[in-house]
Amino acid sequence: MDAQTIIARRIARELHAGMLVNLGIGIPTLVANFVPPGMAVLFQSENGLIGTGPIPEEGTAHRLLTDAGGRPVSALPGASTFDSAISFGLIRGGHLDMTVLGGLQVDEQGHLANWMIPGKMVPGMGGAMDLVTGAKRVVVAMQHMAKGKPKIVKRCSLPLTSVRPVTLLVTELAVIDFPDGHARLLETAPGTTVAQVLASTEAILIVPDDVTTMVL
Amino acid sequence: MDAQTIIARRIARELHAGMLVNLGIGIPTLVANFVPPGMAVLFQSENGLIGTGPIPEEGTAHRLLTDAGGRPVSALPGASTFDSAISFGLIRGGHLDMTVLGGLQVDEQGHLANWMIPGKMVPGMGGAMDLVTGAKRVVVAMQHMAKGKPKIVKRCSLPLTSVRPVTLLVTELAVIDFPDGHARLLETAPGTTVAQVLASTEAILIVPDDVTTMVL
Amino acid sequence: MKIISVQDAVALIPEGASLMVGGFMGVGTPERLIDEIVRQEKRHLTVIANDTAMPGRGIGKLVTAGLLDRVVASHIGLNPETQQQMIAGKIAVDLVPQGTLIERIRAGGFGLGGILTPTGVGTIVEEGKRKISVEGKDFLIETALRADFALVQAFLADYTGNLTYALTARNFNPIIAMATDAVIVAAEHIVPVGVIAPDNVATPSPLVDYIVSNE
Amino acid sequence: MKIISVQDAVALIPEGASLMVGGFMGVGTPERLIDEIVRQEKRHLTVIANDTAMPGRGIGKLVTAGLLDRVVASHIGLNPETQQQMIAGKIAVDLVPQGTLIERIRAGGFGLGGILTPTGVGTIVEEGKRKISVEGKDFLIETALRADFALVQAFLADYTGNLTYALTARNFNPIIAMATDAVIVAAEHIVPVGVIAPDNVATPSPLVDYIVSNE
Repeated sequence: MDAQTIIARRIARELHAGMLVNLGIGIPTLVANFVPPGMAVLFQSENGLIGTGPIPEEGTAHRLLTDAGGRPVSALPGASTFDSAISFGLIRGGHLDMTVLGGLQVDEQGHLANWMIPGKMVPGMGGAMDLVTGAKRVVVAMQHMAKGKPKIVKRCSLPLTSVRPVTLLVTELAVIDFPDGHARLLETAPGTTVAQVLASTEAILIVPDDVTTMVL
Repeated sequence: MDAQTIIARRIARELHAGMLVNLGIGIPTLVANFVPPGMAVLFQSENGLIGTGPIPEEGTAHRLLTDAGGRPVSALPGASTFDSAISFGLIRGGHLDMTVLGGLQVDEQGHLANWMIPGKMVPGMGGAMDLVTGAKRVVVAMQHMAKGKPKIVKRCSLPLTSVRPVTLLVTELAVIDFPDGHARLLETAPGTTVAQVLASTEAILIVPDDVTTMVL
Repeated sequence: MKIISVQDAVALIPEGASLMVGGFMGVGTPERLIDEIVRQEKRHLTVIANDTAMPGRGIGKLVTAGLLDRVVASHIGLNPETQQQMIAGKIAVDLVPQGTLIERIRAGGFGLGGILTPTGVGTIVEEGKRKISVEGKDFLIETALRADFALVQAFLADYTGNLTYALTARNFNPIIAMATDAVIVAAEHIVPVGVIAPDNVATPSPLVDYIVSNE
Repeated sequence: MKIISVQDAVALIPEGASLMVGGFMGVGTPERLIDEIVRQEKRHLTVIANDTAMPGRGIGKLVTAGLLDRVVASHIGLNPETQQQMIAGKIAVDLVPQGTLIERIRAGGFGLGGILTPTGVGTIVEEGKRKISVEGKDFLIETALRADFALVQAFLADYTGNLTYALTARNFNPIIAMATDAVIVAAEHIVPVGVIAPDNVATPSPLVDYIVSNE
C-alpha cells in the first residue's frame, strides 16, 4: 500500500455516520474513497456545498457544480448550496465535525503550518486558517518526511496556519495526537516500529506503553 | 384636511420612482396611500419583505405574509423575502433610500428621540436606531405639538434614537430641514403663518426669506 | 437528526435554559413548541428573540404563564404584560436594537466574537460597551450571543433536516438555527429527501438536531 | 436598474477602479464582463475576489492582460502568473483568510465597521491589526471592505433586478452585490417579473444597478 493510501484509509476510520466533514486538496480528498459502505457522511466543499458526491459519471457533470478546486462534482440527495459567508459560518462557528488538511510542518505542540514557504511558495491560505481555527476536529494528512527531512518538528519554522493545536496527525508511519499540548504516539503503521517513527521525527514524542498498530 | 393627512401627503411628495422606502408604524404608514399614481416605489418591511403591497383584499391574505406589526399585507410582483440579518444589512448598509418614522421629540440639531419615555413607556427601539443610523434619508412624521407642548425642542430630554441628524421633519404646520446641524424652516402649511410656526416651536428655527407653502 | 414528539422535544429543555425563538410579532414562531413549554411549565427561562409578540400569541404565551426570568429583545411594545412584569421586577429585559440583535446572534453562530456597528453610538445603548474608531468613524463593539436551544419554525423540512422558510416567517429562524447548542424545529410540512432543491435550502441539515413529528 | 450592453457596462468602469468580482476558481465569474474589460484594456484595477482563478479563465484573464495593480484574495495558488507578477512587483497582493475576506466584504455591504474573528490570531495575519478580548478569548478586529463596482454572475435575473444563483456559482456573488457603489450583473437568463418567487430571490432588486443584455 502506498503512503497516500495508508494515510487516507486510516483517516477514513475517523469518520462516523452523520458527520459533516471538509476535505482539503491532495491526500485529504482521497479519504472520500474509503468511507465504509453504507455510512452516511456529509462532505462540505467550502465553495458552498454540503452533500458533495463522487466525480460525476460521463455526461452528468454541470459546470456550476464544482468542488473547491473548480472541478466538477456530483451532489447527493439532500445536498444544499449556499454563499461563502454561510459556508465559513459553518466552518468558523463549530458546525463542521471534522476537517482533513495537508501539512508542510506540524510541531511538538500540534501547531500546523500548511500555507506558505516564504520566498518560495505563496499560494495563500484559502480557507485553511478558518478550518483549523473553527472545525471541531482537525486532522492532518501528511507524509512523515519530505526529501529525507522530518516534517514533524520541534517548532514550526514556517508561518503557522493557526495557534490552535490540531487534533490528530496521520502519516504513512504513525498516528499522533496532542493531549495537553504535547505530541503523543498512538499508533504505528503495519511493519513500522516505534524506533523507526522516532528516528524519522524531530519533535519529541511521548510514547505510551500501549502504542498499537494502525487498522487500515 | 386633518393633521395626519397633511403630514402623510406632504411626505409622499418626497417619493421618487424606483426608491426603496421603509415606513414606520402610525402616521408613516399612511404615506403609502398617497404615492402618485403610476409611480413605482418599493416599500420594505423590516421583518423581511421588499415589495409590500396594500392590505390584501378579502380572502387573499396569508398568515405568513405580514408587515412589521404582524398584520397581513400583500406582495407586489417582483417582491422578495429575506431573513432579518439581510433586512438590517439593507437598512444599515445604506441601501434604503428613505425611512419615514414617527417622533416624540426632534431637537434644534435634528436629533430624534422616538423610542422611550423613561419610567412611562419602554416599548424598545425595534429597528428605529438602525433605520435612523443607516438610511440615506431620514424623514420624521410628527405632530407639531403634544398636549399643548412643543415637540421641536432646543435639546431632546428623551433618550436619542441616533446621534445622526434627521434629513427632514414634516408636521401639520411646517417642513423643517437641518443643514449644517441647525433647524431651518422650509415650508409652512396652507393657512399657517411663519409666526404661528415659531410660536409653536421651542427650538430656534432659521427662517430664510423664501419660506414657501406646502404643496399637498 | 431525530424526529421526535413535541412532548419529548420540550422535555429536553431544562428549567433555567436559554432559548432563541424564531418569529416576528408571532409570525414564524413555533406555536406547538411554545404551547408544550407552557403545558410542561418550564420555568426561569431566558428568551432571546426579536419581540415578545402579544398576549395569547407565540412568546406572549410564555410571558403570560410567568415562565420567563429574562428577555433579550428589540421590542416589547405590543405586549403590555411584558412591560408590567418588567416594571414589577419579575422579568429582566435587555433591549437591543433589532439590527444589532440579529448580528449578535449571527456572530454567535458564525464563530465571530462580535461586530462593529454604528447603531447606538452616542445613545444610551452604548453604556458599558467598548467603542472603536475605524477610518475616523465610531463603532460600538457588540459581542456575540448564543443560547442553549433554538426553537425554529420552518415551512418545509426534509427527513435529513434541510429547511426552507416561507415569506415573512423567515425572519430570525435561519440565524438562530446556527447559534445554539441544540436546534429543535417545527415544520409545516415534512417532506422526502430531494423535494427541496439544493439552491432552496435555507438551513442545511447538519444544523438541525430535532424535528417535531407532525403526527 | 438599467439593462445595457456589455460594452456600455464596462465603459462605466474608469481606469484605476476597484472591482469586487464573483466566482470561486472561475465558477460564478461573469466571463462576458471580464472579456470586455480585457478588450477595452481597463488598467490599474484593484480586484477583490476569492482567488485569481487560472490562466485563461475568469480573473485569470485580467492577470494575463496585465490590467491589475492590486489583488485582495484568499488564494492565488492555481494561477502561477499572479505569483510571478507579485514576485516581479507588478501586482500587490493582500492575502486574506477566506472566511475573513467574505465577512469583511459583508461588513462593508451591511454598514458594519468590521467583525471580530479568531481566525489569524497568533499568525502573521494579525500583524498591524488590533486585537481584542471577549470573555477571555482573543479576536482580531478585521475591518470592512468596499469597492467601486461589483461584477456579479447570476443564474436568473428578472427585469426589475431580482437575482438567483445556481449551485456552487453562488459563492461571493450575493455578498459583493451589497458592498459596492455600483452593481453590474450578467445573468444566464433574464426573465419576466414574477418568474422568481419572493422566497427564491437571493439578491433583491434595489441592489442591482445594471444588467447586461443577453442580445
